[in-house]
Amino acid sequence: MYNFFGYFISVYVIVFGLIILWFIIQFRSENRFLLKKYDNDKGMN
Amino acid sequence: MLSVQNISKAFNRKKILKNISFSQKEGESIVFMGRNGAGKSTLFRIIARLMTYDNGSIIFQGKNLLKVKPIHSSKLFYLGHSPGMYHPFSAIENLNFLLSLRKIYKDQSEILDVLDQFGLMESANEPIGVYSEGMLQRLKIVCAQLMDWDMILIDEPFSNLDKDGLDLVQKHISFWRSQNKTISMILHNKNHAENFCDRILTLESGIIK
Amino acid sequence: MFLVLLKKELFIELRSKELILSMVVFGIAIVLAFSFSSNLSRAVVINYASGMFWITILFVSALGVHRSFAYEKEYDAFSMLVTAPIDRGLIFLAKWVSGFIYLTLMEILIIFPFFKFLMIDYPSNILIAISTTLFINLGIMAVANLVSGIAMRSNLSEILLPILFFPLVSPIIIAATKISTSVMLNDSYVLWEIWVLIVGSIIIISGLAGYVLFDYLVEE
Amino acid sequence: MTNYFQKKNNQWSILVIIILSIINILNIVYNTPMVPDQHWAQKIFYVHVPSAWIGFLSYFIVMISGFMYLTSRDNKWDNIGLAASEIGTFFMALVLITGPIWATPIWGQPWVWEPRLVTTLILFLIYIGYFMIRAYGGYIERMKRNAAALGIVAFINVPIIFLSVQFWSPEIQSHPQVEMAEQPSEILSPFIFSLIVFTMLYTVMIRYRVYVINLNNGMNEDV
Repeated sequence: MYNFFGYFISVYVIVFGLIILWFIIQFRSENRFLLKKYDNDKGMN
Repeated sequence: MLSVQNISKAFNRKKILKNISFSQKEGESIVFMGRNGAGKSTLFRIIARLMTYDNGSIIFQGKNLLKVKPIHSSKLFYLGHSPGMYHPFSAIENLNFLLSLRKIYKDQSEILDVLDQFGLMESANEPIGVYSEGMLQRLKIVCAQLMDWDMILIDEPFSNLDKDGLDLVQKHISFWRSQNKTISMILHNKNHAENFCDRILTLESGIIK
Repeated sequence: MFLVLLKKELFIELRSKELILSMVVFGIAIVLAFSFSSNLSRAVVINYASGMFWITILFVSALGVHRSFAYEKEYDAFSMLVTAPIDRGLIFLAKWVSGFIYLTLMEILIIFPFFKFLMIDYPSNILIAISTTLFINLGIMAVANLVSGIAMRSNLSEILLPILFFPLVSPIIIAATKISTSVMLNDSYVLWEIWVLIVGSIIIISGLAGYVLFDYLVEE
Repeated sequence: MTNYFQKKNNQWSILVIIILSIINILNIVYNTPMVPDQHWAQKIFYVHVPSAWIGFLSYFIVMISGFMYLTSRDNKWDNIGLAASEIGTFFMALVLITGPIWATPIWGQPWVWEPRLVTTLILFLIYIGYFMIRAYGGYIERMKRNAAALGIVAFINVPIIFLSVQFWSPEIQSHPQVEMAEQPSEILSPFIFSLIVFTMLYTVMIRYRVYVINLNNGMNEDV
């Protein structure tokens, strides 16, 4: 009954894993920019 | 003749030209001065439609150059730093090609005697790859002399010219001015600029003073 | 006006003959490489012949189109061309047709060694073979000029051109190999008629795209 | 310049997407029929085809934004083009990874010259060139114009690439679900649902990416 289950699981893990990874990368790069911007603004005034 | 309204241009997000605006009447000649990197050549290349610009508008002879087909800027001629010709071609072939590009048909004798005036006669048939910088500069002025234009943009007309080359070019420029043609040039030394133009505009880090 | 530009393109080549020589030498080198590597039986070589031929043409056209744009960069000749009061699409058309002429010239010089080295006999009806090859040349050159228009002004154009050119030209290469094999085995037209339509649609689409986009690509 | 997810409606959208995706996965696992000889491998189809659909959709958006940028010179369009091309290439990579995994159980060998897969591969290669142009295209304003032009050229070639590859390999037994219409309804409805969920996910991703790009550009501008 459960043959090819391995393929099924691996595909779903890859697809949804990478999508979550993508969100994490965006979140971190967003924070990096906000941090840098905060230093700029702080340095400015 | 030409009115430029708040042109601005940025390279790699660094603003080179910040809202440049000026206008030029028929027959008036203007010299642009400013230190290197102030954006003078960029402004000329933008007016000549060689380079795009971020915003603003350029009205030449009543037509907005951005909106209209290139055919309408046929009376505007631009001479840049580099000769803008093909190195395998000889001087005559280059001139013939550029003349036929603008649908001007001059017979060979007229081209030859203008070349003769500039002392380029003996090397007229050699490919311009072997020309020296000074000869290329003279060739550019020959090209300007042969074309029919109402307005010309010259980028440093007097660069790397020898003594009599300088007199020749100055003679021609004053000849053009007497013919009531509008000229705008980029120059670096003051006294040259004085006796060649009605107005001097200095470009300082993207703004006209 | 288009003829003036075309005359310039052809004269510039007559003057320096750089383009044709480098294309022919490069083509012959590839054919030699094929002939050395293919000491197989003639039967195998027959159905690979069209693939080998079109690979040679592919590399040579990439080299050729890069050379023809290199002329414009010397002495910034392109600036005088761009500031002239002509429609910029014409520059693309002139480049396209002159590239097509050079590629055909190069093929004429390559055909003889190609068939001799690989010991293949000529296709029976020469006329169809020639007309299809010319038709495919037109398609390859359309894509080549469009891509070099995009990659020409960037400072890494030598590397960018092949990277952009080969994926975009892959449908033509599939069509070309199919047409050439069926011409060699002289199948009936209806069998490979679809491929001629595909190459035709590529020519129309790349030509139009080039003509329209060149206005934006050419400005500095 | 707050965080993208501090705004109220963005939080709602990401929550809705997470819930819908979970429902989607449960729906696929539980109430889709077990095709006799393919068993679980057939269920990869519910993820593989939507991501291919999103890849082509985002390349279409790249073409539209390229065209708009060339005509209106407005930076907003270029940001959308960049975001769409990145996400499109991300999903195309997903398709190229899951394709062979799916092909091994069904056809026995990983890479099969199936028209859709080959079109995806060619487009993926073109977009590698696209990102090369974005990296080495000279100064930023000109690079954006070249990239927009390439975006347009890439998408108008999609039908040609697909057609030429389609006729090239007719003898290969075609994609199992190529005739979308005749699929039994209990396969079709979860597929449509998964397609909708993926498209909504895509809109959230592209809005988020555009926000980050603006942040990045905004940050450079002040420098």
